[in-house]
Order: sequence, then C-alpha cells, then structure tokens
Amino acid sequence: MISQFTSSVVSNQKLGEKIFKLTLSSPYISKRAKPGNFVHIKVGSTYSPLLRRAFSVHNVDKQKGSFEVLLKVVGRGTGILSEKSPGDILDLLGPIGKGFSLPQEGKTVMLVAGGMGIAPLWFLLNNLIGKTDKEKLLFFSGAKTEKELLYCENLKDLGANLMVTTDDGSFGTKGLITDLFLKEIKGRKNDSSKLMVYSCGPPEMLKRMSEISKGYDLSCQISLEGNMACGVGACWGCPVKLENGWYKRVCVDGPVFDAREVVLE
Amino acid sequence: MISQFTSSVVSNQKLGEKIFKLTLSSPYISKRAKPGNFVHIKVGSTYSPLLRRAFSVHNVDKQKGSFEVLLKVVGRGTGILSEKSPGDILDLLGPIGKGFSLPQEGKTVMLVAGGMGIAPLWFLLNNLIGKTDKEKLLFFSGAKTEKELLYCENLKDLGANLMVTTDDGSFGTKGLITDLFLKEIKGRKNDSSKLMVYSCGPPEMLKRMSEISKGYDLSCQISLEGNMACGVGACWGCPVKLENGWYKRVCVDGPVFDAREVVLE
Amino acid sequence: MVSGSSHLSVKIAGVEFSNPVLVASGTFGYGEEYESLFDLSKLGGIVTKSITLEPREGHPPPRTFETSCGMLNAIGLANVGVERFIKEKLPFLKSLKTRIIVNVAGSTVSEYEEVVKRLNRSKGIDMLEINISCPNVKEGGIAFGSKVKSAYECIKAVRKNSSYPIIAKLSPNVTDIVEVAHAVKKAGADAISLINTLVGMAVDVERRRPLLANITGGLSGPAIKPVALAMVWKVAKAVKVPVIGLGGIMNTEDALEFILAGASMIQVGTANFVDPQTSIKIVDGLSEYCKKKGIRKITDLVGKLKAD
Amino acid sequence: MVSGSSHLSVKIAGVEFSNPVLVASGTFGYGEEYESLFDLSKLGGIVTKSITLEPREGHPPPRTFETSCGMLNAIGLANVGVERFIKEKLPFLKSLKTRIIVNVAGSTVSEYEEVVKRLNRSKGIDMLEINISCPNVKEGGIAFGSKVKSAYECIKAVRKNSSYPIIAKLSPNVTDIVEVAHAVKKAGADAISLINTLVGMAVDVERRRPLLANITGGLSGPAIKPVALAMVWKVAKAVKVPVIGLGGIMNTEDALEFILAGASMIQVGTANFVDPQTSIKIVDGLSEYCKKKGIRKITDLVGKLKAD
Ligand SMILES: Cc1cc2nc3c(=O)[nH]c(=O)nc-3n(C[C@H](O)[C@H](O)[C@H](O)COP(=O)(O)OP(=O)(O)OC[C@H]3O[C@@H](n4cnc5c(N)ncnc54)[C@H](O)[C@@H]3O)c2cc1C
Ligand SMILES: Cc1cc2nc3c(=O)[nH]c(=O)nc-3n(C[C@H](O)[C@H](O)[C@H](O)COP(=O)(O)OP(=O)(O)OC[C@H]3O[C@@H](n4cnc5c(N)ncnc54)[C@H](O)[C@@H]3O)c2cc1C
Ligand SMILES: Cc1cc2nc3c(=O)[nH]c(=O)nc-3n(C[C@H](O)[C@H](O)[C@H](O)COP(=O)(O)O)c2cc1C
Ligand SMILES: Cc1cc2nc3c(=O)[nH]c(=O)nc-3n(C[C@H](O)[C@H](O)[C@H](O)COP(=O)(O)O)c2cc1C
Ligand code: FES
Ligand code: FES
Repeated sequence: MISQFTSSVVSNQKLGEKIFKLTLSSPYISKRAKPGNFVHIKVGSTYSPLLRRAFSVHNVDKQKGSFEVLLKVVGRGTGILSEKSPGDILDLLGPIGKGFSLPQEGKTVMLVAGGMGIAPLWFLLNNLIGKTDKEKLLFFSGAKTEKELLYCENLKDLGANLMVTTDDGSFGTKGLITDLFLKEIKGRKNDSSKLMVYSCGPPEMLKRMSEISKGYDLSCQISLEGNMACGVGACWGCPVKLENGWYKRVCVDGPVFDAREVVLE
Repeated sequence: MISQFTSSVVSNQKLGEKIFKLTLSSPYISKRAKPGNFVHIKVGSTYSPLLRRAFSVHNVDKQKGSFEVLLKVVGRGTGILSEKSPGDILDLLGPIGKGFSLPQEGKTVMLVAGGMGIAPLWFLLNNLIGKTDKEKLLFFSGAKTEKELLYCENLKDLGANLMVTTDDGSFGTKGLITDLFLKEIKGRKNDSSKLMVYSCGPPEMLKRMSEISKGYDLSCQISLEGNMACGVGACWGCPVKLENGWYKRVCVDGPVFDAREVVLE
Repeated sequence: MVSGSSHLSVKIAGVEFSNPVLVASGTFGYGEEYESLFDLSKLGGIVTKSITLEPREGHPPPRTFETSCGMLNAIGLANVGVERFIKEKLPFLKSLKTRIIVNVAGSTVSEYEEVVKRLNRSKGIDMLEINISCPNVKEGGIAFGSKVKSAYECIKAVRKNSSYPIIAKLSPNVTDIVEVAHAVKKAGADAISLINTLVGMAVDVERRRPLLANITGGLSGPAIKPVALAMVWKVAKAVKVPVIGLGGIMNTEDALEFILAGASMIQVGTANFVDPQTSIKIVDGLSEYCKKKGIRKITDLVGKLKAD
Repeated sequence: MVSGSSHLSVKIAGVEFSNPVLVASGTFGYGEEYESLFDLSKLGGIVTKSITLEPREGHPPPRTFETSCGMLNAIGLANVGVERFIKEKLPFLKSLKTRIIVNVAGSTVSEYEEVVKRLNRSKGIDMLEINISCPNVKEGGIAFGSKVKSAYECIKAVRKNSSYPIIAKLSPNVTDIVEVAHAVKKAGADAISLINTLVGMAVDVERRRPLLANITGGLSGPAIKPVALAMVWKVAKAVKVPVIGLGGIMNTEDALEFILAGASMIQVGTANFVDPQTSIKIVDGLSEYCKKKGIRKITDLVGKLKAD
C-alpha cells in the first residue's frame, strides 16, 4: 500500500562520477518494499523543480529500518538530491508499483543491467542470493565505460556469475550488454523455457531486450521508466503501449512488465 | 557606475531573530559604495525566486575589500540568503542609486531609523563619526520590541546621542520613533534650517517623516524601498510619486529622496 | 451526508458542500488511487477524470513534461468510458462521504448528450462538470469551448438533458473569457469553473523533437496561477453565477486569493501530484484562517477583494 | 555596420542582423541603462521601451510583483514620448553598433500613425515593432490587437505610413493566434514577434487588495515559455512570415527551442532583470552550439523541429 511519509537521510555516499547512494531511514519501506518497487521523492520545497522524482528501491536493511536509493545526477532534481546531508528530511511516497515476480524453483536466473539499471536488480539479486543455486545465477552488467560500472567487486564477492561489457572496451567485453546476453541465449536456445530473465537499463537497451524476449519467447521482466507526474496511478501520464494496442501505467501497473507484452519505441 | 560581479560570502552572523549580517568580499563595492547605495543580489540559480533582491550597503571595510549587508528574513529570498555560508558565491549588481548627500558643516544631524531602517543609516553614521561634532549628532532608533533593536551598545560606544523607542515600551520610551523625533523638532522649531535629517524605515514611518518634513520644511533625506525588477533604471517598475504628479524611479533616481519632494501612500 | 453547520460549508446550485475544496478533474483519477493516502471524506468533493462515451486509450507517450513551476500534459482523455465508469468506478466514489462531480467530455455535442443521459440513470452523483476545452477537429484544432457559439450550444444541449446541476468548465485560451462565461450562463450553466490548462509546448533541443508526442499540451501548476486569478476575478465581477476557481493552487494562501477574487469554491489540481495532502491541508488551513480572523463563514470572504 | 559573414547573422525584411538575439521592449529601457554592464554592440539589436505620442507617467505603484517562475508588470507604458525619445534617447542608441528597433504604442490608430510619421524623419532606426497589445477602453479592456479586425486596421495604417520595415508584436491573450497572424501579415507586417505578456493578477491576502495598483498586469518570465513556444510553432507553421520568438527565454537552450519551433530571431525580456548578461551569453552560446554541432548557419535550424 502506498503511503506518504517523511524520511531522514542516514548517509549520502558518492560512488562514482555523478553517482550517489542515499540511505534513507524508513522502517515502513524497509519492511514493505519488494524488488522492483520505487519511491517518489519530493526534491525540495520550492516549485522548481515542481514534481516528485522516482527512484527504484536499491536495497533495504530491515534491521536498521532503512533503505537505499542509487541515483545518477542527470538534471536539477537529481542534482539537489545528490547534495543532501545526513539528517536532512525528505517527503516520500512509497512503496510504489508491482515488483518483480520471483523465479520459480529450478529455473536459471539471468539479471541484465545497463548502467543505472543495476539499481533495482541489485535489490533483486540480494533477495535471490541463498535461494538460487549460484551456478544458475548469471549477472550481466553493461556500462559505457569502466568508470560507470558499479559493484563489480561486490558482485564477484556475492558469487554471482558476472559478465561485463563496456561500450568502449575499457573493461570486460567491448560492446553492448544485450549482445553478450543474446549470445548466451543463443547457446541455450533449447532450454529457453527454463530461463527467467530480469532486466533494467536505458530505453534503447530495454527495447532490445523486449525484441530478444519476443524472438525467443523468453520469460523476461523489465523495469521501465517514464515521465511520472502523480506516481500513484491517477494521472495516466506514464503510459506504456501494450501489444494489444492499449496502454498500461508504468507507475502502478508496472514499473515491471513482461518484455513480451509491451511495445517500446 | 553599476557593475555586475560575483562576490564570496566572508561571514554570516545572526544578530537577532530573523536578522542576519552578511559580510561579502568585494573590493569594488568597498571602494565605490556611498551611504544610501544598495546592491541587487541574485539569490540562487533556480527560477524561483526569480528576481534579484535589493539590500542597502550596511557598511564597508576598504582595507579588507569587503562590505556588509543587514538582512531580515521576510520571505523566500531573504530566507535563502540567511542560510549562506562562508565561501558561497553570489552574483551581484552594484553599487546602485543616489546615496545620501552628506551634511554641510555646522549643521545638526539627526538620523532616524525604524527597524531594519538602521541598515543604510549605520553606514552613514560611520561616515559622519569624526567629521561631525558629537553633540550635533543625534540618533533616533525605534523598533517594535527590545528584541528588534540593533546596535544600541555600539551606538553608545560611538558616542552618538541615542534616543530609543519601542512600540511596546520594552526598551527606551514607549511609542513611535517619529513621535519622539517630532517632539525634538518642535523644541527646535526656530533653527529647523540648521538641521539635516536622514531617515529609513518601514513605509508608514517614512510617510510620517515626509509629512513632518513638509510641515516644518525640514531638509530630510529618506531612503525608500519598492518592488524592484531590474534595479538599474530600465523597467520603470519601482516608481515613487512626486509632488509634481510625475514619477521617479526608486532604484536609480533614489533610493534616497528629499522627503518634501515625494508623495507616499 | 454532509453537515451544513460548519463555517466552511458552501452551497452552490442547490448542492451543499462541507467545505469549498474540490480536487480537479484528471489529477485525482477516480478517487480510489488516493484512497490509501488520506481520508477522502474530508474533501468538499471529488471531480472525476473526464468521462467520454467510449473508453479512450489516450495519446502516445510522452504525455507529461515538467516546465518552470508548471507541467505540460497531453493525456488525451484516457478514460474507461461512461459504462465502465458507472459499473467499476462510481460505486467506490458513492461509498465516500463527499460530493461527487462527474466531469464529462466529448468530441461532438451529441456525445456529451449521450454521456449525460447515461449518467442521469445513476444515483450518487451530485453534479456534472462539463469540460468544453477539448480541441476540436472541425474548428481547426481550437478547443470546443473557445468559441462563444459552440460553448453555448454544448452547454445548452447538456442542460436540456441533465438531471444534475451543471458546471461549465472553461478554457483560458480565449480572447474574452467574460463573453464565454456570459454565453454558458445563458445556456443554463449553474456554475462556472475556470481555468482549464493553457496551451503550451516544450522542445527537446538535443533530439529536435517536441517533448510531448502530441506536440502541444496543457500547462498547469503554479506558473499559471496569475492567469487563473485574473480570469476568476473578471468573470466573478461580470457574471452572476457561482465561480469555482482553479489553476496553480498549492496552499491555503493561494486558495484565499481565489476566494477573495470571487471564487465560491476552489479546486486543487497539479498540487495533488506534488503533495497528495494539499487539498486537506487547505481545508484545515481555511478553517484555521477563519478562526484566527474571526470569520464566521468562509462564504463571507467570496469576492471581498478591495479593488477600486 | 553589421558584418554579414558570421554563422549567426540573419536577415529579415531586408535588414541584416549580426546575430538573432534582441532584447525585448520594456525590459531594456532605452539601452543606456545597461551600458555599464556589457558591450551593447554584441547584441543583434535593441528593441526600445514602447514609445507613445505624448510622454506617459504610467500606472501608480506597485507596478511589479514576482510570481512563481515569473513576474507581473503594469508599468502603464511609462515613457518619454516620441519627441523626447528622438531628441534625448535616440542619439545614444544610434551610436551603438547594433540594430535599433523602435517599439511603438498608442491608444488609437491615429496615435500610432502619428508616432510612426515622426519616427520616419529620424535616421538610425532599422525597424519598428508595433505593440498592439495595449488594453483599449473602446473594446471593453480587451487589448487592441486581440481582435482580428482592429489588429488588421492598426497594422495596415502603420504600414501605409512607415518608411521602415515593421514587426507586428502580438498579444497571446487570444483564442486563435494564427488568425491574428494571418491578419497582420495581410495588413503588411514584414515580421511578427510573439508573445507579449499574458494577462494575470495576484492578491495580497492580508490586505485583501490586488498586489498591483492596476489590479491586473502582464505575466512574463520562464512560467510562460511553454505558451510562447506553442504560439511561435503554430504561427511559423501556418503563416509565411519571419517570426521573432520571445517569452521566458533564459538561456541558450531556451533560445534554440524557439528557433527549432520556427523563430528566425529571439528576444530576451525578463531574463535581463535576472542576469543582465543573459542576451550576450545566448549569443556566445548559439555560436558555440553551431560550432560544436557543425552547423554552418544558425538560420539552417529555423523551424527544424521534427514534428510529424
Ligand atoms: C520507476 C522509475 C524508477 C527510477 N529509478 C531510478 C533510480 O533508481 N536511479 C536513478 O538515478 N534514476 C531513476 N529513475 C530516473 C529518475 O527518476 C530521473 O533521472 C529523474 O527524475 C531526473 O530528474 P532531474 O530533475 O534530475 O532531471 P530533469 O531535469 O527532470 O531532466 C534531465 C534529463 O533527464 C531526463 N529525464 C527526466 N525524467 C526522466 C525519467 N523519469 N526517466 C528518464 N529520464 C528522465 C530528461 O529528459 C532530461 O534529459 C527512475 C525513474 C522511474 C520512472
Ligand atoms: C533599495 C532597497 C534597499 C533595501 N535594503 C534592505 C536591507 O538593507 N535589509 C533588508 O533586510 N531588506 C532590505 N530591503 C528589502 C528587501 O529587498 C526585501 O525584504 C526582500 O526583497 C524580500 O525578499 P523575499 O524573497 O524574502 O520576500 P518575498 O517572498 O518576496 O516577500 C515577502 C514579504 O516581503 C514583502 N516584500 C517583498 N519585496 C519587498 C521589498 N522590496 N520591500 C519591502 N517589502 C517587500 C512582500 O510584500 C511580502 O510581504 C531593501 C529594499 C530596497 C528596494
Ligand atoms: C495530468 C492532467 C490531466 C488533466 N485532465 C483533465 C481532464 O480530463 N478534464 C478536465 O476538465 N481537466 C483536466 N485537467 C485540467 C485540470 O483539471 C485543471 O483545470 C488544470 O490543471 C489547472 O489546475 P492546476 O494548475 O491546479 O492543475 C488535467 C490536468 C492535468 C495536470
Ligand atoms: C517590466 C516589463 C515591461 C514591458 N514593457 C513592454 C512595452 O513597453 N512594450 C512591449 O511591447 N512589451 C513590453 N513588455 C513585454 C516584453 O517585451 C515581452 O514581450 C514579455 O515580457 C515576454 O517576454 P519575457 O518572458 O522574456 O519577458 C514588458 C515586459 C516587462 C516584464
Ligand atoms: S505517473 Fe500518474 S498514472 Fe503513472
Ligand atoms: S527596478 Fe527597474 S526601474 Fe527601478
């Protein structure tokens, strides 16, 4: 159930160029949020920026009653948030949306992250560790350059089978993460029904993931973004087109959708 | 000549409830500003607040190349400025306006400040000390309550003849500073031509000062305020009505006017 | 249902509201979306998303874009259509202890008529708000309600068919709002709400494309408040009809500005997105204001602007 | 005077400008007020405060009020009148190496004609901009240029009398801006500038009074940019006439939005108050943008919005 509450900043850690990890205190979110949910944050008290900004829940700490948000500075709102200090108070709506459906037992799980797409997948991964056989857990992580790659060490420590690409080849395989993923899928053509894929990343990447999923009839859940005004399903400002020609709302009908169900442009 | 420049905050001192003294580094202003001049400060980089905010030059330190601004938090702009820290950078226009004409020799000088009206008069006073006989220098300072009275100790140290009122009688004489001033003027009816009066304060007070000045044909220079858009004389958005029916611009034709010349409402 | 004793209660077109604060069409869905966030019964009333005859899927994305102190939207009247509205959405709304105003839209006068006829058969509706601001193909993309004649005809037809009191919701994209207000009053509108959004646009310089798929959209939020206030003031002064004011209302003070300018009631739109509790904060704020200032009835403030 | 070689140069109505950035009427006085702040010759041109036949003292204060991301003004055309303008203000403007556009206003068509006739006798003026957005008593307070017929007549009369190319500056407070644009084009306007301010208002709740002595005023600044862009786009698409875009332009990106939407030139208004250097920052910004993107002439970008 979506709730509105204030939350104080526990810490703000700079992880890379323009990338920050905010830890926010909220027993409510830490208990209720599921991987794939997001929070809608009021950035400040002036009318500029006016609307809230959406961020995936990046991880939760039920003991401490806190959760994390991974954010990249792309404009004014994220810029202001990146300057928050411990003790600052934020107004939040959350948890919002339908999260990822967890994999059935025995399935091979592939997580495919592009850039900041790692934000919700990290939370998902942390939920899977211990429940899924390590050899059946593959993590694909792509970024533009080495500098934008996050958590490579942590991912290895967690024991996930890590596959990495960078656009410029500065780390891992040179190329797009979707190409590496497709190669892997082609190799497993015959047991594609035993796969469960989860993905998040920039629009072009998710479009490609949707095409691949449709082509191989993969069970693939993608977490979408979109301009969000209300964030609670009221304004119909965040539609995603479905194969049947109608729209669903990214905020409350998603943000996680079956990649075969949606039409991305 | 009005110039545009950036200036860094040297210090920000809280002087009372909602009252702050900002010291800003600016060799330009410290050298050029005259008592009665003001600066037009860009409060932030968002469009809300949009326009600059005007503040009298409160004092200058030519040695250090800095100047002071005394500000009272009344809304968003002053609120943001009151939170500035040493090292913060501000965009300024200044010095702006016609300042006070200094008194001719031998005249008795009266400074009449209401509330924050002390801001420009303090700068003026500092310029007069040493040039004007102490017994010929009277400082009238009025405020709502004792808490809003500024610089009483400093004024005494400077040796000014200090007369104080508060609306509630919590300090000095109970009543309005203009009443105390009027009493003094009545006692000096016969040598009103030997007086030079300078005043700044809230609109109702300056209106009364203007009436008194007209009634006794006093040489009285008042520093006005008004909603300012450009601050450089271009928009004609800050008019003050003259006795002749026309308008002058508060920003560049003032903010200091002869109290007998203007029609205040 | 709604007690009339409070100092905030207000009556327009025979309908009594517990307070003058409504939530605006299109910004509050069908009410249910905000149920978990506060007690909806505290509202003066809820205005539904515009309902059309058939379900509409709406415009392709992007449908919204944030601008300086405002936002653009081109939702394209996405809604479930009148039949599903009555079956699936109205029961929840009826269950609330607040007034329900159904906002009606259409592409032709007969579509408006048909929607209204179907709503007539439903219980639990208190008023209709007629959105005559939809761009019309026949008029060259100019909104239906922007021309005096078509505004008059639309409201006239709705009035004839409606068993409910009707509010005509006017478009601000007109040369003379007073002229349009006079026309809809003459056509039988029981009240007038204004303003709907201003036509606006934003450009993605990098991609050299409009930022809305529909190219233009409606501008709302604090940016447009001065425009809304001026129109409310002009209409309230010139036309003897209750005015409902909206456009950029974010807090109690904004609401009071509209009331002083002549609005009998106000609506909260975009502010619901910024802070879902805006509307009830305003209800509380108005109540406090009345107490502090010794105002017996909020209606005593309507149009009390000293403008001479 | 103005070199035509630069990638930023633009020619409209036979007049060549070194770059497409003008400063807007009423926000830049007579130029001299900004002299100490930057080299005015870097501007594409200066549009003067509106000049009327007689000097005008303007409205009583308060004349301005800040709103969310915008400001209201009701200056009331305070200006020195055409005679004193020619004698006292024009010589300074002439001395600058930039284009001078004199903005003309009046209460009647014959007042416009008379001002234009007197300006004809002066050298050093490059164009006239005709402000037909002044509220007119005869039309019930609706601006002069908001009705197609009066806009046509005013521009027609001015065209007949002017020895300079003329720009018709349109009011955005109309139902159909394209209709007005067609009319003034037909009346002989060599270019169209839009938009002037939106009618707006603000209320002092404490004192229960309007915050402008004139009650209503004109809304400008970033708040209105989306409205301005939509109008520029519509007019540029529909009418074959050079369009000069303005309304809330604060930086290079805003300027590019207008250019892509169809504006051949742009004007900087309220932004001059926020940062007097806005206009020349935009000149530099456009130049940099062209270099970075390999654009040979800024005019290649005009109307290049992909909107299909
Ligand atoms: C469900 C959801 C989950 C998200 N999770 C995360 C997350 O975990 N971490 C994170 O860093 N970001 C996330 N985002 C994106 C984040 O909301 C945007 O980056 C943010 O709103 C931009 O705000 P801004 O004011 O900084 O940028 P603006 O000044 O508003 O815009 C700057 C640029 O970003 C683009 N932009 C604006 N809004 C969005 C948007 N919603 N999505 C993509 N681009 C946008 C604009 O087109 C522009 O180019 C998520 C978005 C959604 C909808
Ligand atoms: C020449 C000049 C010199 C000034 N010197 C000083 C000074 O030395 N110290 C100081 O504290 N203030 C000074 N002021 C006033 C100061 O500019 C305003 O207090 C400030 O602009 C308010 O900005 P805000 O955003 O905080 O308030 P806003 O949010 O803009 O307004 C809050 C309240 O203040 C009122 N207000 C807004 N602008 C003004 C204004 N220009 N004058 C008076 N009331 C206003 C509003 O009506 C409102 O009630 C001076 C003003 C002028 C014109
Ligand atoms: C996302 C969105 C959707 C809207 N949909 C409708 C609608 O369906 N029908 C209608 O009459 N008005 C609609 N409006 C207009 C609002 O009801 C309101 O008139 C306008 O937004 C101005 O008020 P505001 O500034 O408080 O939002 C919509 C506004 C927004 C922001
Ligand atoms: C204080 C002020 C005075 C103005 N005076 C005039 C004027 O005399 N004549 C005119 O045609 N436009 C006048 N305008 C309108 C501007 O030229 C411009 O059309 C409008 O402000 C929109 O642009 P902006 O948002 O960039 O300011 C004035 C605007 C302001 C803010
Ligand atoms: S953001 Fe409003 S419905 Fe999704
Ligand atoms: S503030 Fe613009 S002329 Fe004074």
